[in-house]
Amino acid sequence: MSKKHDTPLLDELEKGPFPSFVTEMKMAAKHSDMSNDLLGHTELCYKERVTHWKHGGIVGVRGYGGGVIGRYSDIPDKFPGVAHFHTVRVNCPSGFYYTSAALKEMCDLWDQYGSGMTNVHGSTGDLVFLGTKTEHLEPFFAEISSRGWDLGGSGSALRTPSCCLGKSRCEWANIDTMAITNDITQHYQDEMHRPAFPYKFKFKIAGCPVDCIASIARADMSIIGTWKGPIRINQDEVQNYAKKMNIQAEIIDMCPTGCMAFDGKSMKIDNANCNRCMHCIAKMTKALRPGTEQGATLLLGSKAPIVTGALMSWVIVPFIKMEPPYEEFYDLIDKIWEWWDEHGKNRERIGELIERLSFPRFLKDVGLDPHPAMVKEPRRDPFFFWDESDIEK
Amino acid sequence: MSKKHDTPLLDELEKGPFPSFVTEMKMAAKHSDMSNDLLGHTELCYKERVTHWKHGGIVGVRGYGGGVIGRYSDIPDKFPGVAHFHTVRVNCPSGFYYTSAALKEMCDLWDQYGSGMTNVHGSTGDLVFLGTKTEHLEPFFAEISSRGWDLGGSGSALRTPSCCLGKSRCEWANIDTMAITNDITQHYQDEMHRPAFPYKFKFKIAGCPVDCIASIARADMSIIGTWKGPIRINQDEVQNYAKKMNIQAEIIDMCPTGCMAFDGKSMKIDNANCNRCMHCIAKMTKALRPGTEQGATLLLGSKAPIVTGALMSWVIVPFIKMEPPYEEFYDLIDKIWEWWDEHGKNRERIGELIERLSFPRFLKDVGLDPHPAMVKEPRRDPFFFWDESDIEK
Amino acid sequence: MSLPDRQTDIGPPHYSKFLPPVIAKNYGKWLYHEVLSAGTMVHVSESGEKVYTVRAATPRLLSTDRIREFCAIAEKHCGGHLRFTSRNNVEFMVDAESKVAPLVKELNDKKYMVGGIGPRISNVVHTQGWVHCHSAATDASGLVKAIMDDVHEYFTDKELPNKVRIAVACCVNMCGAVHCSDIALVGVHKTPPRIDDNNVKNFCEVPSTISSCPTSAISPDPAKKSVKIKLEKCMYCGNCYSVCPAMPIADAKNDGIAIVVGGKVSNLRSDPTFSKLVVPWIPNNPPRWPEVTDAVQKILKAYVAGAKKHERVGEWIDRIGWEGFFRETGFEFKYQHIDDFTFARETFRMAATFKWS
Amino acid sequence: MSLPDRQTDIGPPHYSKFLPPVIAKNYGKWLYHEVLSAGTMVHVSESGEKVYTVRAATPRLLSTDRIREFCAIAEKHCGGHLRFTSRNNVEFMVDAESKVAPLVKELNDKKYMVGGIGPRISNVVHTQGWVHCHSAATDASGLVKAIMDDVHEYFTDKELPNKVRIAVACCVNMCGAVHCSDIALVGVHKTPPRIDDNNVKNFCEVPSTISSCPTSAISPDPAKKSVKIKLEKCMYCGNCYSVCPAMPIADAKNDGIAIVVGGKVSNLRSDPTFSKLVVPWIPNNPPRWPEVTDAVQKILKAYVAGAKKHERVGEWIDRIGWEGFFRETGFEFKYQHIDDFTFARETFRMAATFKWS
Ligand code: SRM
Ligand code: SRM
Ligand code: SRM
Ligand code: SRM
Ligand code: SF4
Ligand code: SF4
Ligand code: SF4
Ligand code: SF4
Ligand code: SF4
Ligand code: SF4
Ligand code: SF4
Ligand code: SF4
Repeated sequence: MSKKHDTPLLDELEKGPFPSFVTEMKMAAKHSDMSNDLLGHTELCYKERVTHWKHGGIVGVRGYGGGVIGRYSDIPDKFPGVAHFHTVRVNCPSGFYYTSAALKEMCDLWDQYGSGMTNVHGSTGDLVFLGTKTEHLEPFFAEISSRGWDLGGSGSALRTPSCCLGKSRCEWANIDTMAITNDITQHYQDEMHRPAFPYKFKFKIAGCPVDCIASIARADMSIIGTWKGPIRINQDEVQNYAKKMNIQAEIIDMCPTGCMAFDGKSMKIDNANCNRCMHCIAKMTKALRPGTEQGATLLLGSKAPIVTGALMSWVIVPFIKMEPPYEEFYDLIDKIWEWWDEHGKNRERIGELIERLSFPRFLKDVGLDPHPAMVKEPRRDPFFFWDESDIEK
Repeated sequence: MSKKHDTPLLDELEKGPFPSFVTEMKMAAKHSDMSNDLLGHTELCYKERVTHWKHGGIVGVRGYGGGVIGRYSDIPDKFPGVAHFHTVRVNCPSGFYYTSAALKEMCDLWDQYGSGMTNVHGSTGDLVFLGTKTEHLEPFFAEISSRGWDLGGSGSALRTPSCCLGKSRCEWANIDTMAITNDITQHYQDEMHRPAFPYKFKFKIAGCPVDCIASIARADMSIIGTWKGPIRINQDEVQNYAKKMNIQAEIIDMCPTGCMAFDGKSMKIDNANCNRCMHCIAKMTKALRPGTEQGATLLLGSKAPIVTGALMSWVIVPFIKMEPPYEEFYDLIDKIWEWWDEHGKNRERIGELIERLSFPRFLKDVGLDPHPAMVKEPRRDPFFFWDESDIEK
Repeated sequence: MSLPDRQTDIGPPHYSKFLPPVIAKNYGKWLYHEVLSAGTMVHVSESGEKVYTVRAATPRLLSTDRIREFCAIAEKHCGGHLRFTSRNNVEFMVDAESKVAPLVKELNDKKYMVGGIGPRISNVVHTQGWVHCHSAATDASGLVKAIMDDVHEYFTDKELPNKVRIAVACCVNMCGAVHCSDIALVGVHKTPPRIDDNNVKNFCEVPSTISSCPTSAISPDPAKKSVKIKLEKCMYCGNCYSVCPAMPIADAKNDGIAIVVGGKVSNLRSDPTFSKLVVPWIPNNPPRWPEVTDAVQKILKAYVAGAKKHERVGEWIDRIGWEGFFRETGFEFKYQHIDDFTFARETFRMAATFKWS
Repeated sequence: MSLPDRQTDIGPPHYSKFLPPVIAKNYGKWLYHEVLSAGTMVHVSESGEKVYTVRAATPRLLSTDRIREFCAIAEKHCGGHLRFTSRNNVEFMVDAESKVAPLVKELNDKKYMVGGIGPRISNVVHTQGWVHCHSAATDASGLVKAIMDDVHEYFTDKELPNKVRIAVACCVNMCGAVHCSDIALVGVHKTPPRIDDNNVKNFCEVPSTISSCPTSAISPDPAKKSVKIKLEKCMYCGNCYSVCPAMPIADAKNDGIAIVVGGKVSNLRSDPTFSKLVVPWIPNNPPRWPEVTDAVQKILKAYVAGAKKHERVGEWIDRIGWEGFFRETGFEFKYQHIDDFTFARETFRMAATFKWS
């Protein structure tokens, strides 16, 4: 298609070394009227310094309660191409690996049914197809689902789980993040596609406490690989590192628990005091490796700051083996969701609910024993509850 | 008087090396019926594992709204000597220094008008005379006030200010704690004796951040001596310490800001990064001394945990010279009290009020500028208020 | 043309279909890795096999043609395999050292920015902005472009004391990872929502609108079958607007950008940390937001000058104190920096220990 | 006998009247001090003059005869001067080294416990208890006596890694410095107040009683002109009883003692810190509370075994982690340890970093 709108402000954003989203929009605009109008619409937002999108209505595909975000322009007459401009969240494959064949097929379909613009990926991890009309949703879905793809989550549902690449290319993975992510996704298809929760629920799975998927900050449940027992040390490699780095300053002095020692010859770790922060391992990867008894820590509750401040996930299960068929894990998740369903208010995340009803109560109700790993420190005030059974009559 | 009650449980508490309060009660019981009954009364509490004191009614001396805590037994028939058992809070001299002449005079009066039992001192710092009848309050007060003593605070009033011994015997005092305490006490006699605040208000004054009076934990206003500029170093004495202690391990490595260095010969301090914690000075007192530009940090708000958890005082004025006539200081206190009077609910401490109405609002209302020293860290959420004047129309 | 039979609840394709052979073979067997340059690294397996990764930046908002171009590169060099990272970079993997240089050359020739590996600035996690969201107080993609142009050397070349994670969210819903980033920008409002009484009556549920407000600023206005806002209680969070579209809060003159810094999610050395406010408001100044890029540079400069090797931004600040941070950067400390909400009590300086600035 | 003329608002006597001459002369001129023994130290002035301090324990609850005995000692050795410390010890000061030994000898002969200076346990800050307070859930003086008998060697002789401040409060009003002490005991209730409807009607103001409750457990009972308590909301704080005497909360069988540890007020090394709960409840077992003294010993033993020189209890715990503390002491970690009130959110372990126990 030929250029429809002047975009002097956006054009400024084609300058400079970093790849430009404006260039992308212009590329798409070459075959898409929608993207052509998206350019003009965005230029106007830039000019007026305000968004021109309306609150989205509910649109979607048959049988699904989510996966599509409805979006409408508030000036459809001026920009008919984006009068409707819904996004389709396609569930990514675990680990974000693709083949060109698969991607090209999706691109062709999107050029046919959508704007030709995408987000690879959305913050949650979906392969986001950005901008289509209501009437194209159903056919696009038929095309992609028949080719083995499915929608991700939106609304008050399980959202698309995502993970770091884990064992596929990382030497520190304590759990098989990609296998776990895929299993959870398949296990809970219904919870993902038919919103029935009080609010959204996200899983993110990291292979180790480096947390390359930022799970602790933005997943209602964060599954973080970890280990028990001693860090494996290759003393020869320690010697090699000693030649290129200042082990004392960069490793020993930076160990947060002060549990390491290096006498110039061999490295010692007081493993009982190591908190598995990963610093030494990350900076001396040839010399140090996680221990061999591997599993995960489960943390619950993170979310963005609306409305009383952000939460990070906190420990609810210090250690769990994460191996198929993940029975213990799924049992726990089911209990947690049941509890949340029963007590949660509309638009109340699990972390907020626990805060409201209390963490001890949550633990009792879902059957978890208290453990010092769950808290940074015990309570400081002397106000605490007792059960009937604790009282002398 | 002869023994009136058997006290088998209390007698157990006369055993062992630490001086026994039971022995004290028995000593007093020798001339006091009240103390004799106090022994029996206390024994009963021990036996039944429960207190036998009733909620105190309001008693006091003419013209004063405080200084006396009313106390009544809930079994006066059994223990008539403690049917009334009020305590008289006498304002201690700053620094808790006494002469034997003064103390003996007070003791004689107390034997005459009270139980012969005291607390030296109460937690707030009063010289507490423990246990007398309502009719003895007035004469006891006449006797002591004519000899130069006065009552301390109780109820919703200014409480007796107290301090560490400061310059009288400590090399680290940055302010004259005893002079300041005395001045505040005299300046605010009316506020101490005629309760007109929403709740209690306490001052505690420490000569340096060692805080030997625990001001930061239990004073609505904590005045803590501090300095600007470099710590004074006597390098010869550093050398002497090097002979008897491991300066690296005990000082350099324990400096919380990592701002010290010792090369075996001389000690260096990066004073811009020192937070004046006092560790190095306290452990090397011959070698290190606070800087010479001395004054105080004012902190506001500490209190016990009732009802939403304890508060420690926090910084509201990073640095103030505390020199007579303390005008700037008194001006600020007056403003703070005015604000508290205006907005505080009944039984709301100043710290709780600030928490309720917000710290920024407090600062604006009393005319203090925001300063990073007031917070450990800036807020983490993006929710903050603006004034009309900050808005573009 | 008839559509194929739709399937439901099949979930995503299994990842095993997409793994490059060298990855599939050495899955779970990696021993160590080495960073070879700003944009290349090698992972070595127990088996002795190696995988070389080449990383390039993307703007995340991609046209299908761009994806096709990535596919073409992957086909030419990597047997048709490619992946994207959790920060929206694209990665091409090859199984022999000799294949790296041609791949990098092609990427460079095509003007891709190769880099982002090691102690550097990687891509910016961000959100929809004016390109797609009704809630946006600023644009995300434009801010990202302006910032990355400005700091691109730290992506393609120069090292920093440690990784610096930058994030952008276009409103306080914070769909990016702003709340735990080294440096993050968030679009904020400064004025309360405006109530369209007629639309409230017709389109909104009054009780849920009222209960959406974290500060209880909203109360019913029964006469108008609408709601009213106690203006001095409103902290412009926009949550009511999320629930009730008849309360628009966008305000071209007063919307702007706040900067928060010092957050992280990794557990290395120090625990994961929330970002803290350092600049409460910068006006929206598209297309290149110069005041914002300046502020980001100020932070980076102070960090580079002050931090020890391996210290993240927040760890550096922790060591020098926030008063040290304000001193080093020259940002003004304002009333807005002082918490007056959920965490207020825990942020007050309950100690006599602070540094003179 | 007629009374003297009363005076009002004269305040306390000026301290200058009470200062020993060597103190008055060298006021503000002290240069340094040295600890000479567990109970003696010397301060040296710019002028070269010295003051020797001898410290002895008192039970704080003193009879007038005891004070007279202190006065006699002061007259004999110190020109009639003496002082008390902020932790209720008595101090005698002399201006020459030769005067120290006779003074110490007399104190020892009279069975006073000389000590408490330096890295040791000093006297216990405490409160009224059953001896005088209506609010007490335990006795204070008896607990202090039992504990100090048990740890007296750390007062008179043995050193610890640093000072250990012990405090006792007989109820959660915490008139002691319990909330910021190395080791502290606080009397706690475990059952809700019992309402005497008749007395509530007659003696209490219903609205202020209701508003006194931090958990909103109290509501009006209009029929009885009294109040009622939602039992599951009551956390037994007793604040309602402070406001309304008709709601007694003392309960002989269920009142007991909680132990909190790791607090401090000094700014040295680490900021002032609140004490944290380690044992939620130990039954009241007067006269010697053996379960309490055992628990205190456990804490002290673990501290002595584990702490580095100069580390306070809380600093040691900070280094080994609370999970380390529970491991080293063997105390059971219970639901009660997990905060569910004001600070709850800040205490959750928002990190994957903890130690195995
Ligand atoms: C598309 C995406 C941003 C992006 O550009 O990548 C996005 C976009 C929206 N988010 Fe989000 N969120 C996206 C990831 C996130 C994340 C990050 C994550 O999932 O890792 C968060 C923070 C973590 C969290 O869940 O708290 C996030 C926290 C929110 C919130 C705040 C929720 C809360 O409980 O605090 C809202 C508000 C709401 O739900 O009403 C929200 C709401 C929205 C809505 C639906 C706006 C609305 O109120 O209707 C946005 C639709 C924009 C649009 O035009 O498409 N979005 N949102 C991300 C989803 C793409 C994907 O599926 O891959
Ligand atoms: C590819 C990717 C995982 C994925 O599944 O996509 C990844 C891959 C690696 N990360 Fe990461 N990290 C990736 C996102 C993250 C994230 C998440 C994020 O940024 O949202 C984090 C947490 C950031 C934070 O704390 O805020 C992250 C924090 C780290 C760290 C910790 C740095 C630190 O000291 O705090 C390391 C260890 C290191 O650098 O020594 C690390 C190390 C690594 C290693 C060396 C792991 C390995 O042995 O393979 C990988 C290459 C490092 C590199 O790029 O420098 N990775 N890494 C992600 C690449 C994103 C990108 O395009 O830049
Ligand atoms: C006598 C003394 C304890 C002692 O044995 O030393 C004491 C005794 C009482 N205190 Fe206290 N407080 C005493 C110092 C403290 C301290 C410590 C301090 O001042 O340094 C605190 C903690 C700091 C603070 O102010 O928060 C303290 C916090 C309380 C509280 C809780 C106040 C709060 O806002 O959290 C109450 C409850 C109340 O006011 O209703 C209280 C109430 C009481 C009452 C009046 C009980 C009542 O509710 O009526 C006690 C009278 C006991 C009696 O029988 O004499 N007392 N009280 C202390 C005063 C002696 C003196 O004047 O020197
Ligand atoms: C006499 C007294 C002040 C007074 O006006 O009465 C005092 C006097 C001294 N204190 Fe103190 N402190 C006194 C209560 C305190 C308190 C308050 C309290 O316990 O309620 C504290 C804070 C405790 C806390 O943090 O919880 C206190 C924490 C210190 C410290 C800090 C120790 C640390 O490393 O945390 C020092 C420095 C040191 O010991 O190296 C210190 C040092 C000193 C020095 C050496 C100061 C000096 O140069 O003269 C004095 C003798 C030390 C000694 O006794 O070992 N003094 N000292 C108090 C004696 C109480 C007692 O009978 O034991
Ligand atoms: S989180 Fe751990 S396992 Fe996963 S990619 Fe990062 S370093 Fe590797
Ligand atoms: S993993 Fe962290 S805590 Fe453990 S030894 Fe290494 S640096 Fe220390
Ligand atoms: S607070 Fe400081 S000045 Fe006061 S006695 Fe303690 S160490 Fe000395
Ligand atoms: S006072 Fe504290 S912070 Fe300052 S140099 Fe000494 S030990 Fe370090
Ligand atoms: S951060 Fe706000 S404006 Fe940006 S995409 Fe998310 S909801 Fe929309
Ligand atoms: S913007 Fe936020 S604070 Fe303001 S009225 Fe709406 S919900 Fe309440
Ligand atoms: S702590 Fe409680 S019981 Fe003890 S004196 Fe204070 S108010 Fe009374
Ligand atoms: S004891 Fe405390 S929590 Fe219980 S009803 Fe009374 S005030 Fe409320």
